[in-house]
Amino acid sequence: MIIDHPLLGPRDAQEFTYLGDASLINRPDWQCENALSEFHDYLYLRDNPAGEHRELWYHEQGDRSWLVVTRNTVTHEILSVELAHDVAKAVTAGRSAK
Amino acid sequence: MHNLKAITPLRGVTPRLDHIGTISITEVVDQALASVAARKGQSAVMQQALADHIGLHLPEPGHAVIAAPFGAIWMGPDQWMITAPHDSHELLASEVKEIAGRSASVVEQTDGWCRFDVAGVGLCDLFERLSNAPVRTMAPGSAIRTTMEHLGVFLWRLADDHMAILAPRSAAGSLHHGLVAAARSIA
Amino acid sequence: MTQVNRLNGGLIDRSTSLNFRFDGKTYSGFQGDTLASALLANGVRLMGRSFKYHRPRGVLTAGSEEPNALVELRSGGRQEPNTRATVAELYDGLDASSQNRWPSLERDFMAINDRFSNFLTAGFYYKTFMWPKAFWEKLYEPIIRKAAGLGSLTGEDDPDLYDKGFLHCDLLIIGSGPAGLAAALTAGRAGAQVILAEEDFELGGRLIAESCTLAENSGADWVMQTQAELAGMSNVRLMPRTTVFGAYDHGIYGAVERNTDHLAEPAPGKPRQTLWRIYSKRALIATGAIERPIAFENNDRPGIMLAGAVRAYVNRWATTPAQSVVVFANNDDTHQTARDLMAQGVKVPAIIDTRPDAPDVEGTEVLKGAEIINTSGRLGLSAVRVRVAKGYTRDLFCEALAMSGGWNPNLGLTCHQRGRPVWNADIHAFVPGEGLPVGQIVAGAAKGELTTDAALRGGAAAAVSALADLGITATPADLPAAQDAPVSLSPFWHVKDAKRAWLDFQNDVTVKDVKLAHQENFTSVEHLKRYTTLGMATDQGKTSNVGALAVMAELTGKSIPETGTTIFRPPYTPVAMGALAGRATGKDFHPTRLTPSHKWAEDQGAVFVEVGNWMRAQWFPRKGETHWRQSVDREVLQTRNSVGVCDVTTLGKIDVQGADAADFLNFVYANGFAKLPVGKVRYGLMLREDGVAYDDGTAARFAEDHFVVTTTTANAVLVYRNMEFVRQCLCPNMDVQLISTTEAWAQYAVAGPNSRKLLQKIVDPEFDISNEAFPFMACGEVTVCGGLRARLFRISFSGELAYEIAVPTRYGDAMMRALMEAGEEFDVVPYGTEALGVMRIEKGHATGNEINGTTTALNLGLGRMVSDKKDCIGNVLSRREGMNAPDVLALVGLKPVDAKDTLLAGGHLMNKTGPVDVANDQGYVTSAAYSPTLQSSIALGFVKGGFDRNGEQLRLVNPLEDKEILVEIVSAHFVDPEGERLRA
Amino acid sequence: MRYSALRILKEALTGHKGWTPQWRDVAPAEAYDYVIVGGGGHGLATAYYLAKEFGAARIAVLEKGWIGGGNVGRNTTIIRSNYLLDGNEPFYEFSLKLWENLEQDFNYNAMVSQRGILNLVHSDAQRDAARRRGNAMILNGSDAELLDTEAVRAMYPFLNFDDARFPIRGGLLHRRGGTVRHDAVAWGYARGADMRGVDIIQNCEVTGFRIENGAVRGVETTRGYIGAGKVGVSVAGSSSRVMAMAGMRLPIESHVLQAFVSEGLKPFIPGVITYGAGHFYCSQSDKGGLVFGGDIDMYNTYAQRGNLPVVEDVVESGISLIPALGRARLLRSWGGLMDMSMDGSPFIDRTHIDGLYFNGGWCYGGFKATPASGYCFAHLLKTDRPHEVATAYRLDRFKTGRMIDEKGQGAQPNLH
Repeated sequence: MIIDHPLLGPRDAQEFTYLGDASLINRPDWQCENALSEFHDYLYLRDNPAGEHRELWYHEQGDRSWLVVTRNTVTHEILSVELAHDVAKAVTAGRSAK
Repeated sequence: MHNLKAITPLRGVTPRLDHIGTISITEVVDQALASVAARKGQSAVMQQALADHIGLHLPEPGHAVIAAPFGAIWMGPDQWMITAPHDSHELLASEVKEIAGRSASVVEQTDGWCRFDVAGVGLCDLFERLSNAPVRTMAPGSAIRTTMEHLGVFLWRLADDHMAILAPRSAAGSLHHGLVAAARSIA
Repeated sequence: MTQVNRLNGGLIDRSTSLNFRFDGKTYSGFQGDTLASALLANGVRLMGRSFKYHRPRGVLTAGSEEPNALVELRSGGRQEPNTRATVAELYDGLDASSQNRWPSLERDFMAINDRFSNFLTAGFYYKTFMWPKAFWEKLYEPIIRKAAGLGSLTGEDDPDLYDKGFLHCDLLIIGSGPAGLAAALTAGRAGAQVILAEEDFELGGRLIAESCTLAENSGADWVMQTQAELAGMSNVRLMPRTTVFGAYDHGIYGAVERNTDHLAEPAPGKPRQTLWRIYSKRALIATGAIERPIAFENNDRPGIMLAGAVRAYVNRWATTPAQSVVVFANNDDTHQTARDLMAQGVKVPAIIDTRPDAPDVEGTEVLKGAEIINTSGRLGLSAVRVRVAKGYTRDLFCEALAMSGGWNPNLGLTCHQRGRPVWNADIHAFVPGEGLPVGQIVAGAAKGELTTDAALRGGAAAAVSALADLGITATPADLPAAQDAPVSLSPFWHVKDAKRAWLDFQNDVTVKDVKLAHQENFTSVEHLKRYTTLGMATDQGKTSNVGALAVMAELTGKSIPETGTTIFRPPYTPVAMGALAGRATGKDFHPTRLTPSHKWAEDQGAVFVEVGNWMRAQWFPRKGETHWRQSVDREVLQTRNSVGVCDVTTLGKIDVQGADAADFLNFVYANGFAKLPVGKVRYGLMLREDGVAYDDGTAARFAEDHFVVTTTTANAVLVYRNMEFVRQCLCPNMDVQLISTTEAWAQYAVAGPNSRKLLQKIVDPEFDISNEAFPFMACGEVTVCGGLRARLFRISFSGELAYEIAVPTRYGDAMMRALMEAGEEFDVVPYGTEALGVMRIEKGHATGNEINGTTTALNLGLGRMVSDKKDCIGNVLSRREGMNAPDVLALVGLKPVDAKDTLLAGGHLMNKTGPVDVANDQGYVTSAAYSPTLQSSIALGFVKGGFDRNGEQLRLVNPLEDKEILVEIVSAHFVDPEGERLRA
Repeated sequence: MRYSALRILKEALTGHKGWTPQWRDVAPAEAYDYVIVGGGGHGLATAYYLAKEFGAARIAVLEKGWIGGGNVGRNTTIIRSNYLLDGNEPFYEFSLKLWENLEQDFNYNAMVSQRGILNLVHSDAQRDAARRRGNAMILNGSDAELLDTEAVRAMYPFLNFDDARFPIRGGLLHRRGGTVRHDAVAWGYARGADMRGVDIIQNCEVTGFRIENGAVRGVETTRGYIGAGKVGVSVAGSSSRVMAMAGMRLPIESHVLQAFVSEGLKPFIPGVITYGAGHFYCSQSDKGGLVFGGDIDMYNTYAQRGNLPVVEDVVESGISLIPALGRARLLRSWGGLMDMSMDGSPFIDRTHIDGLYFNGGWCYGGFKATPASGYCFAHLLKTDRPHEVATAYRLDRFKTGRMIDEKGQGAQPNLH
């Protein structure tokens, strides 16, 4: 596979390490009421869709960026690639806005 | 002055040089390295400081620049590797820190890496047997961090027939072995 | 022996005669021959035996789809089983043997199977060999295994080298027949980056196999002229002898180039083959078509060949399979075979055409509406029996038969990403359908454009449209006029009522087997394949799948497309495994990482051990020591008594800087780091988010905003990756910067009561490292040996007064030598990983054996380190009930009740009484060593509820090695439990 | 029809006219007591044991394509009982014992061949781990032997002993492990179930569950609604998709595992070898092909195909271990969808919906588990209690912190 890195352009997926669902960015609040249950769902449950999947890839043999890649798990077509750092900043911004 | 004698990444007293066919492979030891990573929100300040003090304009992603005696390779978002000759700039990290001040995190990287300079007309034939970098379209001044021989490396195109490779120093022997084997294959 | 079947003309180089051997007999051929063409030229028809019935077989095809003519090529470590004689290039001295026969190809004992074929029907083995139960493994299976298989490996190491490489292009063209060449010309002239890959050693495809003309020239002449133009373009890379075997995601194709298979052996340093990973923006499949046989009684005898193959042998290789050749077909195209043969003076007794309205051919008789109902000839064809239209039979004597049931587009590469072919009723064949790999297009015969003219123009047009996608303007190359007669074919798959008519030649699948599969409800194509083994042979059913599908369609009363399609998986043709491995084998399997003191350690005669990719000194034998334990015991005792030095560079080092560096580490580690003073080091434990212990190490604070973290050797990469995840994904607003410095610093542990004295000789005097100025867990930047920058940490893994000193790696060798020299007065010893391990067990430090991915801080006795006053990775889920039950495993020390006994890691612990079983299992031993300090075997282990069981005796059982001893639970801190030494 | 040598003889002499379908093609009935979703090895085995061992009737197996087309038809055919943890090893030992009597039990030669499995070790730490595992196996009634380098050499002289990056320092031998003709397992169970009245319905895809008042009533399918007393889902790589129709999210990700076969070769590798320093394991089929595999492709996928880097990685490992393989050719590769669970261990459990049961999370170990999985799932479906060897395979084990993590990799499915 080839991942179109937002900064570097197309790079062989072999340079990357795969982690899993991008929802791993949305780590629950450790002090929330159902922390145990929230963390259980966060860490263990997956949508695991057949189709579009937002997922985390780490450019380990490259620039060490974590990326959020939206990829179709049936065709492997890659629909978008973002820097996970940007995605995470948006998530935290959303959180503090609440 | 201390009395400790350095050895090369290939564990020699002097750097190694190989000629195989049209290809020459040179172990380069006269190189000091320091990484600079901008502190949060300080990238512009840091870049300005380096430009002002040593005339080094940090390159875009995927590129490297030279402002002799310094050079810089893009490493990652807001992170670069600065190079300079070791003999004259052994304390490069301190020099850079001095310039960047609180705008950057600076880390000595000199001996984290080995460097081999490969030159010769068969350069592209050689590198297309070693890495997925598009070596035939890779212009001088590009620098790609990728894998080669199962190692994470920087490929820095210095000229059409000249490539520098930076790789983890501990694996210099394996890298050199791979370069030599590929050179023999195309010789 | 003379080349009795050699004709005039052809594309062979008659000035270069080559000698070769087959089954011990010497023959000669010419440069440009394949093994198959040369054997045919020499009058050899029998080349192999089939898989199941061991039927005599000759060559069926002239290409990589060959099912029959498989040989063992070369010998010794280079012996290459199952080599298709049709693609093996002849070289002087080539030595090949037939295979899957005993004792000889002519007389094969296993041909007895053919006599019993009526019992050995599809799937017969699923229905028998079950009684008595033990007989399957002891009797039946060994016999079956011995009879099965094809060629053999010698078991000797393959001596050849293989390369791997990477190519990039705008347009990858696969196949150099008319479509491929026209596309290459078009794209090449437009300036695109083009790769033209051809599996053959000559470009041209059918153009060099047919007697066709392109405008005024022969096809071969046009190929030569085109090849010359392409070779002159710097943007075009011609790659003959290159098989593109797989279409992978996002335009990546796998290809193998056979660099030196056409030579007796590669020159030194040169690869046998190269695996290319081709990154293409667009890929054109121009792989042509594969002819299909007709199934009829005994249609598998040597001499029975595909008609297109016969034409290739005649026109390209100037070889006829025999002096008398009958033709059998259901289409016009094949009649050319007779013309080509007759033009060379070969007798063609008749053309048998299944169509009542077949055209006539000058010079021979066309038996219209006829079919072959049987053949004869034990080791080679001698006659065919024909049922003519009127119903009576006629025998025709001939030594070869050229047959054709039509052509199937060669669409393997279009299926590699689950693309499903669709049926084209005009040409009665499957053509590429939907779901092609992204960026892939098809042209020429592979697309069903079966005339030369259509292929040429289709190839050019495909190149134009592919390049247009990339923004490159191209105009179709000017192309010569060529044959453009429409396909005239009437589907004909098998002659009815045949008793044994082969569909899959190699695996011996006949029409009858398909009928049986249908009868037993294996009607789905996939069931059919699996039950009968159809298409599972080395040719992957290239000549057989569609025919079998047609037979099944007849049986089910459905159309062929309703019955199913056949798809193909990579690789397109079998790929030498050596090529897939490249140079990463043997000692080069993984890179080797050497520590800064490696050279010095080698000088000392150290014994090294693999630790991940690192080589580390395991121990340093001294003269007179005959057993490793002597060396290790000495290293331990001398370190504990005086001072020892160990290279610990392999531990991961991560530089953490930034205004939020302390908060960051506070989050990454289970224990607190926010308040660690500058100039101090703290032990840290990292958890995974699931609350299980992950890694441990130290973090040294060099400034308010600067830490240096160490990790275990094994987890250096993982911890760095995880810290980047936390930095970028979980804490994106923190000001933190990370970089690995593992290799930048040579780091040595200097341990033992004399370590300070030794280091005082090394560290420059302006730095006070006395206990008061530089106490336990201090760190700082110093200079050594007269001014070299260094880092000093007062940390201890051994439990002794100890330091770690780090200098830039290039000085690591000199530093080690300096330490040894300075330590001479203390009788300093270097110690290796074994002594390191012994001392850490004596001290009760957990390592990878204990932090094994299933144990928690609580299990490790570090439960109190997990702060509940702050957020950190893993603390929430570490509170789950199952991980906090009263009887959770606890890390304990163990020693034998009888001091002479030896503890082994991996033994299980049982209560002192009661049965030895799972219910009674109390835990296991993780690490064990002989402690020279305690003069006893000692161990660490996990015991259920072990924190409260000090002093209890357990049985350490090891049924695997039939051992059982009595052990006592003790504190894991065998040496200096109060930690007085390390603070001294 | 009972299969035997005599039967073959008789049929051969009478033109093979008497062979009947090995299972019937039937149209779905209106309702069943038990509907098993998934006509793979596990689903067919479940139906077989439900009918044969638990006296259940009115059973249907629904298969969206053709039976045996999932992982039972695309694996590397290995059976073994060499697990470390108490949650697993009794189950796999039970499975191995079922394998040992399977062919006589269902009257089909699945070529169960206990050729022995050798797991190589390359370091002291690996030997310690092998010892712990071997002891756990023996304590659970399985078999294990710890071999030194010389004993390994005697068994497999062609392994790389002299030029290895990671030298072989011994191995853990499990003699009762071996291989089975994988397709025959599906067919044998199908035939056995069919003979006991089970309806096997191919080309019948489940498109939804009918759930009323917290209890399942039946399934919607491409061939219409089918009522059901109890529904057991056994769909491996499709687990998340199917259970999502019941509103469930699972601790499972779907990944692809590639497997490979070489061209046919005369007998070369007698048993099963697993490399301890790279991703490679290998055996040789009765037909002569070397059957081998390595690691998964690492990314979530529902495509039954993999990519080239993994092929290279597996073959690099293979040739590093067996240098003679360089001249053998890779004939075919394929990919199977793996229901990779969060701790690498499976689930055989009830769900929060009455009458809906789930069997999945087999990672790449599902084939060897087939008989026990079917047996234990049948037990659960019939009795509503887990079988004694499958009590740990609960869906809520991550809530309670009772993971069964053989590899110690934590909640990252692609590392198991």
